[in-house]
Amino acid sequence: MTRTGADIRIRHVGVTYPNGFTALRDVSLDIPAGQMVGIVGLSGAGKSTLVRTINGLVPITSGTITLGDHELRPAGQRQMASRELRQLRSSVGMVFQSFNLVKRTSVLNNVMMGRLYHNPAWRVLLAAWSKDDVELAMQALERVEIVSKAYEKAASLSGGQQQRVAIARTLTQQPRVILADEPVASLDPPTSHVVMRDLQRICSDLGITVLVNLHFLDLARRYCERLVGLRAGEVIFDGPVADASESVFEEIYGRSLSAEDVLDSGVRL
Amino acid sequence: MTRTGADIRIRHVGVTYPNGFTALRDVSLDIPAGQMVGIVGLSGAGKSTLVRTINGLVPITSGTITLGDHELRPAGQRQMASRELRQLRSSVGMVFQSFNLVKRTSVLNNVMMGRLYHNPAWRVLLAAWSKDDVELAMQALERVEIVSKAYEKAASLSGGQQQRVAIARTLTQQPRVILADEPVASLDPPTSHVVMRDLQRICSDLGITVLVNLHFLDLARRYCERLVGLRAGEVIFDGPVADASESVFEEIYGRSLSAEDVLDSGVRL
Amino acid sequence: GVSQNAASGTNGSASASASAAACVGTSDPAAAAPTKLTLALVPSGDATKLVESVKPLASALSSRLGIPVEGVVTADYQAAVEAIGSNQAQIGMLPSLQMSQACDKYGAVPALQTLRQGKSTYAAQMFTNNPDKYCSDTPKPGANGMLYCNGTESGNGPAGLDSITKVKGAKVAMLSAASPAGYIFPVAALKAKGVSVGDVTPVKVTANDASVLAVYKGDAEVGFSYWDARTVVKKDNPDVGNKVVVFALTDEVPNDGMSITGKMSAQWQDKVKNAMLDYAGTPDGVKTLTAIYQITGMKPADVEALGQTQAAARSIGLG
Amino acid sequence: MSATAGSVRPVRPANWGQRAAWWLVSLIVVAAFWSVRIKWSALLDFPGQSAKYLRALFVPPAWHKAGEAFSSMILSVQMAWFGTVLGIVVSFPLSFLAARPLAPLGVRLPLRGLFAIIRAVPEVVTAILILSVTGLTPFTGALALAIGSIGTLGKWGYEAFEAAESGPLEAIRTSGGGMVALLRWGVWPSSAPEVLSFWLYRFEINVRASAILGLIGAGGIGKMLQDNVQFRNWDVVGMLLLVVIIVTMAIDQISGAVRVRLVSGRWELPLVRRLASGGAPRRKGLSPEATPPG
Amino acid sequence: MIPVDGSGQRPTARPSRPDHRLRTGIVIVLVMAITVWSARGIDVDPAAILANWPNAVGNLVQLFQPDYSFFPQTLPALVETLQMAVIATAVGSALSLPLAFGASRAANPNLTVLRVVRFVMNLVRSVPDILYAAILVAIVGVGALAGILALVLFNIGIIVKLVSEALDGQDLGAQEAALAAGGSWFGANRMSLLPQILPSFASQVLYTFELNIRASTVIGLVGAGGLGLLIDNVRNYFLYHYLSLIIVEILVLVVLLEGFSSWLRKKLL
Ligand SMILES: Nc1ncnc2c1ncn2[C@@H]1O[C@H](COP(=O)(O)OP(=O)(O)OP(=O)(O)O)[C@@H](O)[C@H]1O
Ligand SMILES: Nc1ncnc2c1ncn2[C@@H]1O[C@H](COP(=O)(O)OP(=O)(O)OP(=O)(O)O)[C@@H](O)[C@H]1O
Ligand SMILES: [Mg+2]
Ligand SMILES: [Mg+2]
Repeated sequence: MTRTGADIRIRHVGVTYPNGFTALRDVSLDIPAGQMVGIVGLSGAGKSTLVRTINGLVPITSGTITLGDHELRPAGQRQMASRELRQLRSSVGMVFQSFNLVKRTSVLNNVMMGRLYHNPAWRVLLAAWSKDDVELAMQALERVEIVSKAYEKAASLSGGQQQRVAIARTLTQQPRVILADEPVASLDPPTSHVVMRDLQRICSDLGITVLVNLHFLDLARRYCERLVGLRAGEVIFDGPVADASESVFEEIYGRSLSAEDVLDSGVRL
Repeated sequence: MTRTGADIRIRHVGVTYPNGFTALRDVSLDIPAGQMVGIVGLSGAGKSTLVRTINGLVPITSGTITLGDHELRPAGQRQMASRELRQLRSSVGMVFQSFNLVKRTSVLNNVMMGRLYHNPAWRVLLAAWSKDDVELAMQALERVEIVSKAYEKAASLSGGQQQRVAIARTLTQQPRVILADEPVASLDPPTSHVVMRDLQRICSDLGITVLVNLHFLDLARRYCERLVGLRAGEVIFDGPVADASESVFEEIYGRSLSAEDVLDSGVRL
Repeated sequence: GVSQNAASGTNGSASASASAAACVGTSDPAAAAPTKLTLALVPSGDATKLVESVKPLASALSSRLGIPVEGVVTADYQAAVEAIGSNQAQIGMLPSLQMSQACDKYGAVPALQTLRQGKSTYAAQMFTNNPDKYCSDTPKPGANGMLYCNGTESGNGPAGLDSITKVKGAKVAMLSAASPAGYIFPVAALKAKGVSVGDVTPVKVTANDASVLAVYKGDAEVGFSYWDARTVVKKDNPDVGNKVVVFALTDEVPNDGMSITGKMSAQWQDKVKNAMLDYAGTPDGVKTLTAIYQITGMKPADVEALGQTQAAARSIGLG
Repeated sequence: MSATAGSVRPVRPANWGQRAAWWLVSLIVVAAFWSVRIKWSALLDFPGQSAKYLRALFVPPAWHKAGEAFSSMILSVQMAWFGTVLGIVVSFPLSFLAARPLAPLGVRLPLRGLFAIIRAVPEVVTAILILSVTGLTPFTGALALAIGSIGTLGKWGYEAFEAAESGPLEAIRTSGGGMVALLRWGVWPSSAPEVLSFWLYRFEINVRASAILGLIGAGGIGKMLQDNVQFRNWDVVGMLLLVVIIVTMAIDQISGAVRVRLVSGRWELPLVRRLASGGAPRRKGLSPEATPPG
Repeated sequence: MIPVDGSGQRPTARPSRPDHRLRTGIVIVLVMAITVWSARGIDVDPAAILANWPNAVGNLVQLFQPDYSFFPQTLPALVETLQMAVIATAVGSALSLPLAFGASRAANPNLTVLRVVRFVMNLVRSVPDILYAAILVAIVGVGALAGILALVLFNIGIIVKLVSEALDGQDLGAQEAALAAGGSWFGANRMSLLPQILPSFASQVLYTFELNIRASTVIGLVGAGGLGLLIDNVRNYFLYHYLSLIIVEILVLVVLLEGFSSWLRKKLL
């Protein structure tokens, strides 16, 4: 199960949604293979938009994104064929905040979603997976330590367990990059640590590039090598976690961390 | 809006669920009016069961619970009339983990639920509330500082705001006791502090007795005067927060707090 | 006098137009000999035991033709005609109008007509729960114990038609517009007297007995049906004969009869027709047919006469 | 900042749109009552008349017809079952093609139109069209029911598919899955229980609808009803009613049990269902919008 | 620490695959068997379709050519159908709402009443609409009244079933909160469940309205007035051009209602 991650090169990327809202402006990032990057920022800063551009879920409006051999270009320029897009996506795993499991089917079938790209339609239709694929899925489940639940319904798992199934699903994809969009936002703190540690280990053991959006700063500080701070669609901090001083956080969040004025809700940290 | 809380006397209470599971064993607690008590314990320790017995949502199987003039007795013994039970409940406010608001109706109507006991059926049917009741509800909303949302749909509020509406609902009840069952479990940390501070203020300003179940120890330590530790349905700690040493926590949770073995999920703190 | 003239006037024009359009049906010389036949029946009268009584008829035809014959009852006129039209049923026992329609639309041959007490026609009746208004004489019981006025107890139409102008503005129970006795002939009679359907308040019903019931219960003041549908209602409501009084009979309506699909060779059409005629001539046949439709015999269809129903329908703007 | 904003009491908003809608609806209802030509006084002797007819129907029912009634009911059930199965086989793929994210507008619209047309055509008319092809047989009835089922099942189907959770769909897209994968793993698992319960529900409807087909001679219980109602053999009608009620309720119980099993994974008969044992509240079963067929 | 795991298995052990093949096989065989049994019972004859399908073409061709000049003559019947449908829907839904609460496990704590209501509703639902119409025509006489009464019974059956199912599917948190505040079952249901099911009730009512318009074609067959009677007349004279106009009218109503219903859903949700 050794493979290497892919470099991601984001060059002057801008995203304007069809309704005219510009969610990203001139974002440039170079992420070497095997790095674990935390992306932080206020709600609405553009974190989700950024990770979703990388697997083409959100089309970019300017700049280019290169991921391994694939290049994503703005609408209007020559686009990749749908087959190539599917191939790109199959090499990029995504972990969602709300897990996005198929609740009514087994954990194993859920993990097999990671093999969809590599299977012919009839296998997909009949859920007639090959031995090799099942082995791959089992290994991924072992990695996140819930292989014993392989034949349970996904709905019967706790939140933390479901998130781990979701991670196993992306592992089964044998991805070169994992994108995680607030993977711990709906988990309690101990489970959050479990999931973050899983991601960290995967990054270091397998050399997969990991991009993770986070609301909680302490988690970002603790588990990531590098931090990217977004504000209103622009990168306002990019560097090693150690460099992220109190003043940087104030800039990202627009106020001091120890503020006692929390009664004015609306600002979520 | 000054009134006093009620004493709660719990004497040798046991609860066995119809399926034979014994959730509480011989629990005795004396809670004087106006105290804020935190109840902590592992998942399944019986925290919810304990607070639910106090307003009769879970019938007790042995012992007695006295709340002001009302006495709850085990099934088999003479029960309170349904009218008296409703009166008791109307003097006990309950704040739920998942807020339990009616999403599709206005904040004001949600808060008016606190007046159900005091209104005749026709007023309830037509939602034709008296001026006095509306005034009461508005004051409660002012207290938790979201009166400006009074006529919005509850569904349009953020989690923290919803929890504050739920608190306003119990305040409108003019309760003598507030029971809060994990009121912050689904909120993010800053909002959790807001809600806990609200409860603390209500307790000290109005002299209402507050019982609050908590998962997070830091919150219990910070906001409660007194701590009750439950384990497997039994009280294993009861005393001022200051007395709750590290070894007490180890006993409550069955292991050290700083344990790094969180990867073995299943155990939630 | 007036009513007679008007009636014969209608008849005259009816026969004129009928002869112009008299449909005799077609046959298909290329059609293969059938291996089984379906007989579709539309009940037009008291056919309580219709289902059971059809069996002997079917087996009698079967033994005469040498192939299986199956009897199917459908309460729906249109269903029966469409079945014969598409050769799904080969023989149909149909009311006069539907015999003409099946011939016009699909070339089904109108082969036989039924006889009741020797008559190949019957009258449609009008009845009321307000005899004081419609009867010029005192209602008296007929042979069956039920009340009749204006000379209607014989059952031979037309009779009492002078009184029918009084229905103007009244509520009138009538059947589906495809029913010869429950709609076409009474409405045509009214029209001949200068009363149109628009001048009354129609209360629509679906069966002859329902029409009687509507008048009996006061939902309508007047109703139309075949003579004398009150006998059906009498089972549930014994006093119907006193409360509901027949006061007028229309021109005679051609009896129902038997149509044969046009998608059959002429020999087979004849064979079927003769088998039925033959059976209707036997005592057994008479007994069975009486049980089904109170039929006492069969005769070759009078195409001209059959056309009268269609002509009457056309005279009131239908068809 | 928001501390002051939060403490300002708002004025109660007047919801004019909603009020106008209520007035309009009330007006329509009042107008309908006021304009319809009905002799409301007939309702006065409704109780007496009902008692009379109930007696005619059931005191006693025509027991000797029980066998015949039962066998024609069985025929009706067979008609309904076959019609439902055929309807499912045809409507299932069609409703995938009529669902928003799965097919282009050019396919979707004509299919939705077809479903609407089928629902607008009365069963009797459909049956008469089919009758010229298959004759006065129960098979005609089954085909008519099948076509009727395509109209409703098609519509319910695409609505259920469109309501499928979007999360798993996105997960499948991001892992490189194609169309088949989307349908099989994204749409089907989340809509399956609902769709299966629509199938059962439509079967129940078909059992009842087969009564209408009796009018045109398709056979079954409908024909027997028609014959006996026309000629006011109330005791036989009473017997038929009993048989209809017993058989439909039996089917209802079985299909109810199957439905519970599909949704919750356990077997229980709806009529003998017990309350969940006290204490903890029951939370979130079906999603609120999952149940109604549109 | 041995993790708590319901299966008792260590999470690292691979489970064996549960075998559902027998159960699936039995279900398939059963469904096939019933279908074959039905097919034999009704004399399925696919050959007839192949041989005779041209028979239907003539009529179909006519059905595709509506004669719009007939429109004025259909107006009275159309209006009567709408009147019947409006009245029956209004009366039916007014009666259904309380009955639906009575038939819901979630809303009705009284088991006896629950069973009685459910049984009666099952009874009401099992009788075919045409039979109601036939008997009611006998009881109250021919005309719109019999039709309306038949439709009302038919509507109650459907609405009570669907709405009580919707009630059973509701989140009961808010109801529990209302009970805990001292509200009666009536008050709790009115304030918590009613607002939650109103949207589904509204769309149910509109669905029933559509059904009523379609059912009037059946009701008309037994003389209860409206479009049904008109359909009977035109088809008995084989006036397929007219018949198709009536179908077009029903179609327009059905489509309008569908649009209105989805608009309303959007508004209410
Ligand atoms: N499909 C869309 N169409 C238009 N605007 C959008 C769309 N998706 C997101 N936006 C807007 O783009 C901005 C950035 O959104 P994004 O989801 O990337 O924020 P985020 O940083 O992930 O916030 P959060 O922490 O709340 O998830 C927001 O203002 C949002 O309203
Ligand atoms: N209605 C019930 N019937 C049977 N057993 C129950 C019921 N409700 C709770 N229990 C059991 O009683 C025990 C105590 O449950 P309780 O809900 O009081 O725990 P808790 O301390 O609130 O846990 P958590 O932190 O997970 O909410 C648990 O083992 C639970 O499974
Ligand atoms: Mg986001
Ligand atoms: Mg709990």
